[in-house]
Amino acid sequence: MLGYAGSILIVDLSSGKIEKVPLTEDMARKYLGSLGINAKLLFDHTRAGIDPLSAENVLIFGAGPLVGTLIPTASKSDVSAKSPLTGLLGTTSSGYHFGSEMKYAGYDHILIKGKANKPVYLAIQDDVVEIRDASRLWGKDTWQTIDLLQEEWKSEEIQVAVIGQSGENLIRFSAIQNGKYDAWARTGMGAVMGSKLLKAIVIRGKGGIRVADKKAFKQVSREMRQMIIDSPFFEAVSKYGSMAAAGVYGKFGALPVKNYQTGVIEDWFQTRGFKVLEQYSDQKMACPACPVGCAHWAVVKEGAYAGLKIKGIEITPVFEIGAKLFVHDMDGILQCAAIFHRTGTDIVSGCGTIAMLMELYQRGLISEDTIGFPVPWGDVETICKLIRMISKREGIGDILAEGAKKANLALTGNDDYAMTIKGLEILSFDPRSRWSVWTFGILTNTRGGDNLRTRNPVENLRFPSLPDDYRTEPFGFPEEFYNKIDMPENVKRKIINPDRKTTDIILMEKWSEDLIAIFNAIGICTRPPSLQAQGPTSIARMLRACLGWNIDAEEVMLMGERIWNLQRLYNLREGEKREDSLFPKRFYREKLPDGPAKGMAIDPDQVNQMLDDYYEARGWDRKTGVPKEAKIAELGLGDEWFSVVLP
Amino acid sequence: MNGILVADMERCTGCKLCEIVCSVKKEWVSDPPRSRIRITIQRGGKNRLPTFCQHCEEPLCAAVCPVNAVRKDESTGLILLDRELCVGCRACVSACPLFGVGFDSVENKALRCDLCHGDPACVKYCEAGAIQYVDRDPFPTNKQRAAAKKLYSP
Amino acid sequence: MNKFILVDPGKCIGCRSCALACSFEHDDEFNLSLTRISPLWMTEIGRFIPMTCQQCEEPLCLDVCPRKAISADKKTSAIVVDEDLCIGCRACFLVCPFGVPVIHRNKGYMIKCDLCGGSPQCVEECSQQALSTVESDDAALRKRREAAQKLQALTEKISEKAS
Amino acid sequence: MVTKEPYPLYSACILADYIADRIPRQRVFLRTAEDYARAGIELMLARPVLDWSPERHMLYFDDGALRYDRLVIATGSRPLIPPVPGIEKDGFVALKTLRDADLLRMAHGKNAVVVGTGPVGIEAAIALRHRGWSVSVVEMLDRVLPRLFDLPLANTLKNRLEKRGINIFLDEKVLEILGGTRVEGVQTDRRALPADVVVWVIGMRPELTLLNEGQLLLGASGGIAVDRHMQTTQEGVWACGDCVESEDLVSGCTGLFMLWHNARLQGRIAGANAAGAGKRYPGSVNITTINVFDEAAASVGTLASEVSPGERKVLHRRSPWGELYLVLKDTCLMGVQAVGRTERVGGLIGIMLQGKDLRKTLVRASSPADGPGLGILRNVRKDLLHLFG
Repeated sequence: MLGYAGSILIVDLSSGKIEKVPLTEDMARKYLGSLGINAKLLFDHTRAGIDPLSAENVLIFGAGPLVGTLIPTASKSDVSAKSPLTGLLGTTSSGYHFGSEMKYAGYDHILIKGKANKPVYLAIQDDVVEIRDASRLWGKDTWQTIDLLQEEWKSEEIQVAVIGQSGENLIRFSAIQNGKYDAWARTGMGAVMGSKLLKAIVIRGKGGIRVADKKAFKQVSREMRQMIIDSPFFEAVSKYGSMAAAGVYGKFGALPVKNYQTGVIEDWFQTRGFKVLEQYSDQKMACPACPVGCAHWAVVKEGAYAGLKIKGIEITPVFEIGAKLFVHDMDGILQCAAIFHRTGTDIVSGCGTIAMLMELYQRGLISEDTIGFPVPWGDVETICKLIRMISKREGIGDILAEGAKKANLALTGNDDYAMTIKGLEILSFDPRSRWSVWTFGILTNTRGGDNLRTRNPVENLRFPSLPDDYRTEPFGFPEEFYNKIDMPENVKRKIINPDRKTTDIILMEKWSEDLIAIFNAIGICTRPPSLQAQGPTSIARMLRACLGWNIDAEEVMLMGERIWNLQRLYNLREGEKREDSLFPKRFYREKLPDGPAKGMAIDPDQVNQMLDDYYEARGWDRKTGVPKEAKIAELGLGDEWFSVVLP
Repeated sequence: MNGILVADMERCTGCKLCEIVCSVKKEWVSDPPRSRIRITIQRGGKNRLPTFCQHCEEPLCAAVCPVNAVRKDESTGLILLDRELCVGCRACVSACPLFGVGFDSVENKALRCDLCHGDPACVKYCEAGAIQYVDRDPFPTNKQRAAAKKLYSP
Repeated sequence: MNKFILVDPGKCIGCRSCALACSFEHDDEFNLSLTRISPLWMTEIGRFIPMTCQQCEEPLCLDVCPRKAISADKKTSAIVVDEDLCIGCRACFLVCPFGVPVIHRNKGYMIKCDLCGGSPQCVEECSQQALSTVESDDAALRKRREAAQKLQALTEKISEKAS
Repeated sequence: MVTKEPYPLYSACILADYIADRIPRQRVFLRTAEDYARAGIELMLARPVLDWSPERHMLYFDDGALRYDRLVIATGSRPLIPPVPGIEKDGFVALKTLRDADLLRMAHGKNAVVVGTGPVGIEAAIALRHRGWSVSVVEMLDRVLPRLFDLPLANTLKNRLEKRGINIFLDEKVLEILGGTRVEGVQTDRRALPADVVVWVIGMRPELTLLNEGQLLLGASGGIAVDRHMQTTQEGVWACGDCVESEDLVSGCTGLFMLWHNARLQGRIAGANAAGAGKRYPGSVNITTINVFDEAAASVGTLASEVSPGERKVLHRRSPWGELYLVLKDTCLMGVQAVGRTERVGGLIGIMLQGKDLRKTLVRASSPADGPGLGILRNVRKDLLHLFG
């Protein structure tokens, strides 16, 4: 098959059986790529209600049809399994080279089932797939493991997916590291890998990917690149990466300071804003075929952590460690981030959990004796110690390893300070100070409190947006930009109001969820420059040139909707209820104490109303959120639907 | 398994231990002229050049062999000699541009490195680390990396 | 007066677009093992370094080729390989100080940068302008000019401080 | 595949080994009839083609005809036999085919005379000596292996042959084969030699009896002229092997280079191109190796005697492990001959192909990494520089 590598690798660790099955054109045409096919495989290869950490769970790596080609920013791969953290769909994306290497080796998807009887790692060199002993790697951190594997393979060119001590010890929010500095971090996929006693996957591909139409491909990929470069956010993002937005949220007073107790840090911009970047390095780093290069190489030159080298001064670690845990300086943030990477722990969930503990300590709800040492806000050494304890399940770490919500319940009997949605620790800014598509999206997200599956392609960060009107968000782009948005005219008119002042959050929500599902399925990055450059029309063009399919924008959006509904059906099968779509209690109960959004809290009735409308807009039952038969028929998901509705 | 030998001529000390190791492993006798790897020490001993079969893609030795005793193993890419078939005509010895083929004058057969089936003895015993067994896969070779390191390190 | 691809390692962000464009142009597929240019990440110096043929004025590879398969292209002055003559012996790889010539995995002959017959695709696909095609004379000139500019900037700084 | 031979493919290069009893008869064969069947090739043995019509795309046998769409001519060569009286006698063998080798093995007697000292002649003489014959060799020119070696190395080889009991008569011309119905002797311009068998190997000519006048363009050397793709001047007809004329990769001269490896590569290319591929024949590499009583000798390129005396320079080196003889034209390496360590010949082909000024090459050769070829030259660097003055 053009574009695709054409095969799914199925490895049964229990029996040692390794099988290469073809990826059928039917499957590709229906579920498109990584995110979609992953969800389908997960649906088909697991029973309802299994224990996520049992041998019955499957771990699926998937890379989309455009990954490995020259299409700009097409590099993302997706890992799926039933999440040990949320009990729902576990799915997490990462860029870097692993996805393309999978394709070069000849696999679109790698499905791992069963459980090995001793620590192993999976070695893939094109057609040669071996399950190798990993006893000497077990217990090592991810960086050591990668060094050892590179030495064993005598090459720095191998791509490695590896778990650290966190994954080995089944920490429910452990990550799978994608190389040293990137990760499939969310929803605890590392623990699933660890439960299978699979330490690492080493992959080396020497094959190639062919496309349908060389000339058209060249043209469309160059046009896409130009469109990305022309995006209004290109300059800022390519210069500062995601840090470009760090200062803005500081200005809105939307920072998750000390577990969302407040939204303001006085010296935020001076100590943790994007300007700080320049002190560390001028080297940008890009994922394959990306013209943006949003990551940065950082070298700590002096101080306690001198000599630390790490990729990615990114908004996530800076928000999580710098605001949520209140670490003052960038050196400390980088040090904590390095420990997260080395132990293979999700930074967001890890910080959410540690922040919960610190708040309990601050409020005297837990004593120093219970923890064994004081846990003041912002102390780097304490944080690093806690991460290490969690990753080894030592002392208090054993309780924290279950995630913020369960740990909070275990420590105080309630979950007042666990900032989670559907069990997943939420990340980044405070929804009370800025209500937008993004904020509402973390509530409707199929994987829980995470924003990366919903990004508004016309989000405008210049305006603070306060939740007095829950239905709309300011638009605020010039007319020429409005004209450029890749959206069918009739949809555009519905979503964006006639005088181009506001966008409808519910409709935009549905649109962007479907669109981002497509982005993730084909492997394109969801950072603003590519997000604003591309839409269904351009995606259809790329798919036509690459895969040779006769496909149009409408079918593309239908595929996105299908993937989203399939994920929803999976969650319903695993027992998700409408009641789970709930913000952490603090956002309803406590008003923001200061900053521009002082005095704001979320109105539960408004949110409920929004949910009703959202379900309605999606063609789901208004009250339960179960997809209606008509929608299912339209999407062709009958089999899955029956297994959920009539189990 | 899919590798080739690469010699670092600057590191070679000319000790010829590899020749001894090779002949012992392959012929059960310490007889350097019957080794599959040869160290050519040039006049004055200044330059030392380990030579061995490079396992060319379209080998001349196979082309000149009058009895088809030299063939390419398609699965590994190695150029192998069928010693049963070899009539000892030395055409391959003369034709190889890289001193890659040796000659066993005891048994009257050509000698050719088979990389010890993926575990070359000469590499293991080379004290100076002058012989390396490397992946023949092109992208991106460690040599490029080493060169880049030299070129751009401050 | 050879044309060659000038690399500015300070600008490279390691996106491998050049490598992908290269194999796409020559072999119609995206395959990193068939590329004639490889951006390598060097942790020690914190830089990406794209390694490709320097189109040497007096190439060693040309000298050692046992089949005269390597020659200078008359039109582009690139050092090119004659696929029919090459026997894939790797002698060129062994002598090249950069380890640039590699064997085509499927076709068995040596491949190296041929400047795409005059308009290198890697240069066109590089979004960071880390690659450019130059005549070797130009390169020398440009280096000199850069040095001159640096010197000028330095003197300006000093005079600012003084005043 | 149609051939007049009664056997499937066998290696003509190792007939001498077969004659000498160094290998059994079945080892001469490189293919069996089953190999062809398995590859889906219809093999028609012992079917000499009598006539060919390129216009009608037909080949004619004595008992039928065959139509083709595309044709590859690989008729090879036949021994050159001038009209010397007595060549019809029993015991006269022109060594070319397996049948000739069989005849030679079956011959009875004590004395053998080999006429011609090309590689085939020398190998035949050695093989017969191995079988216990008393062997004499007659050569018209002043040295043995005259097309491969210049006088110094030819003398070395001659001495070696004589030491092993082969009588060599140079500068002698055979006038007549003596005897009744059987061969009894050879009359040269100087003497009469007793002979129970005469092996006649003075050279080969392209086998072109199939062609009628003007059907294919022939080259100056008498071989079929082909282009780089081994295609003849006839549309849809390719030719390869000893019957075609090709270009020497080293010297650039066109001629007949009847060597096994050239023929084999030409065959592969002609076959592939007839099937639609666009492969190119790079040219012939005329490296010849010969074993003289377990000492190897090899030669490639131009002989000193072929370079005009004014431009000719020669470097002859003896060492315990053999002799090396370099032929230079001004400052360019033109030919290499070696006795003993013949790998040095292969090592130097590349440098010959470059055709560069050796002085420059030697000055540049500073790195030890520049390969075996330059390594050899560096060993004789002083002598070379002295030679250049």
